[in-house]
Amino acid sequence: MSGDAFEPKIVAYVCNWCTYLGADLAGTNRLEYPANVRIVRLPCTGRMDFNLIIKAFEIGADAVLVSGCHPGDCHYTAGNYHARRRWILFQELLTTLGIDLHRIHFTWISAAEGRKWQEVIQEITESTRELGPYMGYRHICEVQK
Amino acid sequence: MARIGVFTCWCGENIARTVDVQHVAEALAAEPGVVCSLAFKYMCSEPGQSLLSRKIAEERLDGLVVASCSPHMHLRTFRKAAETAGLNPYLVEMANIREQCSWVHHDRKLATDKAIELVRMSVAKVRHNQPLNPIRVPIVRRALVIGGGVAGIQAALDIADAGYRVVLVEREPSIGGKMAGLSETFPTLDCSQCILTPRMVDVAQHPHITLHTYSEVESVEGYLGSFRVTVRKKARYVDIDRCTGCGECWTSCPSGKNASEFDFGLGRRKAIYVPFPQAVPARPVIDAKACLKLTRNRCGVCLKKCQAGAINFEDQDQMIEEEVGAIVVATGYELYDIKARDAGSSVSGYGEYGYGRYADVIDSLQFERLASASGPTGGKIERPSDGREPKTVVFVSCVGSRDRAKGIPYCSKICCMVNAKHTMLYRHKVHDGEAHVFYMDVRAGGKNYDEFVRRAIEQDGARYHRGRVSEILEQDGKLLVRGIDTLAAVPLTIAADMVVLANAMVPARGVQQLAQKLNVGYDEHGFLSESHPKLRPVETNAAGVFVCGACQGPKDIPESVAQASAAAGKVLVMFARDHLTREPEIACIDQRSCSGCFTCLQACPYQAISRQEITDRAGQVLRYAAQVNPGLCMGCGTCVAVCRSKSADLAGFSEQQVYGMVESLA
Amino acid sequence: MGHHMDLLPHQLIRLVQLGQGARAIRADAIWQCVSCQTCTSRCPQTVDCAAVMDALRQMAVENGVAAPAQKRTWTFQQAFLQNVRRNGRLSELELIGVFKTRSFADDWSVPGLWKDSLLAPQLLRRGKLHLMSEKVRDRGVVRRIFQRCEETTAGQPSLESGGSHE
Amino acid sequence: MKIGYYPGCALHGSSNDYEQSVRACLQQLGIQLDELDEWICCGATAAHMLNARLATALPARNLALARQQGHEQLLAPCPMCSMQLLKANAELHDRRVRCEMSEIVELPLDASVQVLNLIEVLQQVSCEEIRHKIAVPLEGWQPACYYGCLLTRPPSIVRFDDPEHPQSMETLLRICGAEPVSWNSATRCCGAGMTVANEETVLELSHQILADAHAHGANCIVVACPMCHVNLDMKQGAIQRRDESLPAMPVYYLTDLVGRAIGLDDRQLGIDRHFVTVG
Amino acid sequence: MIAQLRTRCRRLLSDGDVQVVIGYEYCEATGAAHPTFLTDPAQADRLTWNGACHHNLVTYLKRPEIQALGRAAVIVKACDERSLVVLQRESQIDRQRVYVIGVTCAADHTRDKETCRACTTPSPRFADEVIGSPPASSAEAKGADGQDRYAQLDRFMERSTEERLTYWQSELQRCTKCYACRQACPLCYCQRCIVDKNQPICIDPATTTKGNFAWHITRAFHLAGRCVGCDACTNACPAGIDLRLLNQSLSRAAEVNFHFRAGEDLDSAPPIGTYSLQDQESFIR
Repeated sequence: MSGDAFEPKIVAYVCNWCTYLGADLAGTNRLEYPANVRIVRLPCTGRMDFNLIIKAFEIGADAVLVSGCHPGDCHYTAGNYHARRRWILFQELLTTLGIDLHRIHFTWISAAEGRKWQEVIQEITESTRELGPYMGYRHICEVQK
Repeated sequence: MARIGVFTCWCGENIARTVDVQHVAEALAAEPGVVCSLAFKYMCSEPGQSLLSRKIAEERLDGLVVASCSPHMHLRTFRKAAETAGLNPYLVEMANIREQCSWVHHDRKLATDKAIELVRMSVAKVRHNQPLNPIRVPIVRRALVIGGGVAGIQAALDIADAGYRVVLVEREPSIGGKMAGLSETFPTLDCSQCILTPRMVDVAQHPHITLHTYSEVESVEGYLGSFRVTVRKKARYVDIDRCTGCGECWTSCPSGKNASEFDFGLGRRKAIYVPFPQAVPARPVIDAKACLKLTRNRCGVCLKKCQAGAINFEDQDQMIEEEVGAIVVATGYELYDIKARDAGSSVSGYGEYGYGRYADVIDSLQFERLASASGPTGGKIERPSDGREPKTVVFVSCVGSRDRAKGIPYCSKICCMVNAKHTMLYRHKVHDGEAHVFYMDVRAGGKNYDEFVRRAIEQDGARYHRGRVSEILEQDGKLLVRGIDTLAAVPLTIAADMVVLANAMVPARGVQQLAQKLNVGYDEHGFLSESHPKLRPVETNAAGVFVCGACQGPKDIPESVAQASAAAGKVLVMFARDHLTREPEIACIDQRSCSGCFTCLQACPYQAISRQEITDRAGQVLRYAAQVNPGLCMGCGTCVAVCRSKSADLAGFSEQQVYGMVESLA
Repeated sequence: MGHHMDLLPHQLIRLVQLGQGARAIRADAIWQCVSCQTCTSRCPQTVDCAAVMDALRQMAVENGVAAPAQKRTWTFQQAFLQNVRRNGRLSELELIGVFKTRSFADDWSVPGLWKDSLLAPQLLRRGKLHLMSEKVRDRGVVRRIFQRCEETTAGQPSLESGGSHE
Repeated sequence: MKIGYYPGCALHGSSNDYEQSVRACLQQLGIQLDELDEWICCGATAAHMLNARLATALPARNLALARQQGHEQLLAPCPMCSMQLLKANAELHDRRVRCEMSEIVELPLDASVQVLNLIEVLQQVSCEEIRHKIAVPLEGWQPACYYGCLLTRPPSIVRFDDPEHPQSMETLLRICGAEPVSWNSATRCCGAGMTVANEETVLELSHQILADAHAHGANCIVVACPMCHVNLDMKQGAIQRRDESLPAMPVYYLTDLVGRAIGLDDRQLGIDRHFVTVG
Repeated sequence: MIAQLRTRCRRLLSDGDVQVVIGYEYCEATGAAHPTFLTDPAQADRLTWNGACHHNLVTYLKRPEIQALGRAAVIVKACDERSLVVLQRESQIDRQRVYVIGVTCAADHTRDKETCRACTTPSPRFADEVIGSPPASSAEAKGADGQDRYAQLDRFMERSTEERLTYWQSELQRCTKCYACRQACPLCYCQRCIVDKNQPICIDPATTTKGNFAWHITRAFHLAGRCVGCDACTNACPAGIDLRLLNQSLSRAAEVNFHFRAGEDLDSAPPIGTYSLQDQESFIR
């Protein structure tokens, strides 16, 4: 990767018990992937507040990933189900606002899916590279009146 | 101003190869609040840890970030190290620059830059860490066992024999469960009651066991170490303390036409009855639906006959409170009900087998009663329809089991052995009788199990046909069993006198509701979920609640007993500690700003949130606010996400900490 | 029907699973099957056996290996479809006629030819026999539907994947 | 009540006595039949035996017509037809199939039309209504209710009654005062479409059914299917020729008995056109 | 009808059943109807009721100064009543402490409001008493088809993603963070609003586009599955920002995905804080 080419900033909110361990597994198996992702470890996707997605864009993220346990695997039995519900609604709001949903990714990645973690990060990084910097939200953050 | 120490680990070459650790250390030294930033070869090693504690003392650190491997790997290690050095362990954070950086990137520059950002995030987080103390939970050294079948009995006796008090709750009027009704048991053919009833008596006489029969668990509150359980003692109309069990009442009771639950409808019982002679307690109960006194206010013979004055028609359900520290669930199984129709569909299982329409088509538990010496026929094999001795009996395996179409994909595990046993029992009693078995596969894994099946075939001449029964028809007093022998590839029609269906094993009715009260998960079939199939087979995800026996999955007697002892063992491990500790990283609610919408209460997966009155000095209720029960909260943070006023927060992952991390990426 | 079949339904399914559909489609059994759907509704593995039978029959005819002994059955079904193709609705008299002559051409059995013909007058007497057959007005569309369905065999199972497990 | 009506070839052919019976009976119960214009054959056994897509396309065409002609409900008294229609309907839920098929049948398609068999239509008339319409209670009638194959099978498609132990006809006839017998062959196959092609099969299967009905003390058989009627009624002579011991067993359409109960006579119902007649 | 309303309220006050009546009053100056708060039976004649009575009076129940007066009687239209149901469901009002007088909307209440035209419930269902009877025609007059409730939203959603973003940028730039939307909303009742929380600062309090986006996203999402579509926020906004669109997109999502409509009844569980195993997750990889 050359320095001047655009490199997206990706913020990943992941749950401690499935996806975080999945990412660890990717490491243990030395599965290489782009260095663009910054992981924020949360106990559970149930803790994942929608404001955090906005916050990520405010600090200039070009894409956001939210990832947790597969349905039925939640360490806290139901956190991911609660999260899933909120995402369904939140996406709707963002669509209406004209926020580009290609910038937001939701996945279930288990502690055993190191490979999936690698693939997901590779794909998100690639697609975001193609989309380019998220000028849409950067404008919002810059434009003063 | 914070005094944070940052320790970047080489992890030998593991990190240092791709991340310029020295550079990371220097970069972080410039961070506000960071008073010392070092790189070291092995932070987890003894010298690494002593470096840590030395710096804590020298630099009077109030926050620590170790940039090395995954927190799942060593967070505990470093928190311990901090604790020994006199720093609150929860002021330690890690930055994962190995699994999530050096091991997955090759470009040294990129990896180093990322590492720096990751460590910055952790620094930003640790700025807001609060010292926390593990929550100490006292233990009530008293166990509740739910279900008085063989598993429940075993668990109760094991715990009680260890010297702890046990409360045993059984739904039926007597303990004993399904096993008490069995005739003989495979693979040894020893009499079921002969081996079970002594243990039932042990339970009754054990000084440490409180027995609540004809009772059900109404509600469960509290948490690991101290549960508050409400037990509903159903109205029995007989004072079992006064009653002497003389039998005057049931011998004189005029209403004798009632189907006996214990004999699965094959036998009759009085309106006041003891389910079976060896029942524990050996005290009668009045069937309110059948009793003439209770239904039509006539009769009352038993009342007159009873010398002990134990009969009480005014009896009411009573609620009993029990304090326990651990709970063992052993609610067992029942047979898949062919006649039951699942909501919406008009289809009931196996209409083609005529169960419920043809009197002589029975299920395997009914056959057990026919074969049992204490059964309705005194152990003679007779057809329910006309009492004649059946000369040809067909046993059908996998009725429900392994039948995806009927929604039961699993194997019930015991039926193959049960069928083999039944053919033996039948042939031993009816020497000139024919026993046929239709099976899909014979699954006889277990000590002396396959030998047992071979014996049924080779010595006792059971005729095994590999294939399913397609339908059962009634024609002039015979049951035409139409099926196929797939090995011979010939359709068969057997004119039988009786058919025995080996129905699938399903969890006892009501177990789901119980599971919800206990916060224990269950699968789509209603079997309770253990927390790890291999390594935590009797634990559940609800701390302090254990499972054993067929409520967790199809099992035979030996397995149930073994699992029961395992569960008892786990309870004793708990009771051996002088107190329990729980992670302090849990939610709390700022009641000053809580607006009391109680969305959190609804969302909490652990019912850890309750309403609390907010009163003024005069004790006047001003409003209601949410409150977290630290004993129940597991720290998932769902409440934080749904709280609109952001009054809920989660220690260890507080809003301040998380926002701090994200903002550090700006 | 089982006891008449040269290969029993479960054997047919097994052959298909083993990739030996070629043997299955030569069986008499697939033509003896009366499509009563009992197998489908009782299969514990939710295999749609009846549908498999249909698939086998189609392949048998396409590959021209339909059991000779059962020719009567499939010639009848073919005649049936051609009849519908022509009229849009079934003209029984026409069908019987065509079918008789064809099967006669196959087996030269005179009794076969006259069989049932005694029924004709009785049917007539009961007003159950229509000499004038009923036709739909727009027969063009019917023909086109047939053509379209015949030209493409997409979505039709191949010998290997004959089984249809839901 | 007005309802779409798909007669199918049989009811306009040799089984027109069935149509007569259905029309008469339903009329008496206040149900108007509105025949589908330009309906075509459902393809029956032949289609699903020989050409899967045809087996969907032919019924689909009819469903499309029904939709076009504004029928929400469509009665198909012939179980073969109703099953074929229902099967097509089920497949039309798949968007891909829907698009493909609407091209083939040259009409827009959806899965909105509700296909009903004869019994379902009778069930729409409340028991109360039937009860008070009853003129001649069917005392002494002990019918063996014969469902055959396609009324209840395959259950996943037809979703009607219990495929192994259906009782809906029994319920209706009890209302009419009859005492249906319980027997073994209610859902056995009579040989269905094999009537001409493979008579052997038909004679054998139908014989078992007739014999079983006698064995269980039935004095008539009730069907709701033209093919079953042909095989049990028209073919009964041939069956008896092989087995003299087999006494005559009248075979009625469901609507024959219900019709009688609500005061229609044999002529109106076309019962006089059956082959087997007693008394 | 108005006469009946006045006598009833006079009665309630004089009998001491309630200490304050929240109703509508005709205002000479503006020629419009305004909220009014009566504590004295003599004032009852000031009450009015007509098609111009837009305000959702339920909003005032949350005000401490009103609560201080004692038991209140409030006049509600069928649409306002929905917010009452939500408040009760969220244990914000003690139903015993409020006397609810339902008023029916006449067909001649020809109001320009889209919500009125799409309204399907002409008369309140949970009120302690209902004054006036709905004209038989009203249901049809108001076009019983709930779908066209979203006609305006549909039109808006026809724009491209970029167009929508630019639209909101220009709209929200005008926001002055006066929080009238919050004050007017019957369901914004937090003791301490999230924007007033400063540790951490979830929402930039500055009136920059950034801060305004953060605020309006939060405001709208905090009403997810709760907003009853009374449009009080939109009507209150001095900058004339059409907040309705945001609320509607969420209401519709709740209806489509969870068959839930806020304020419909007291029993059905709201979408947030609950879940179903069947919830769709096509968007989750």
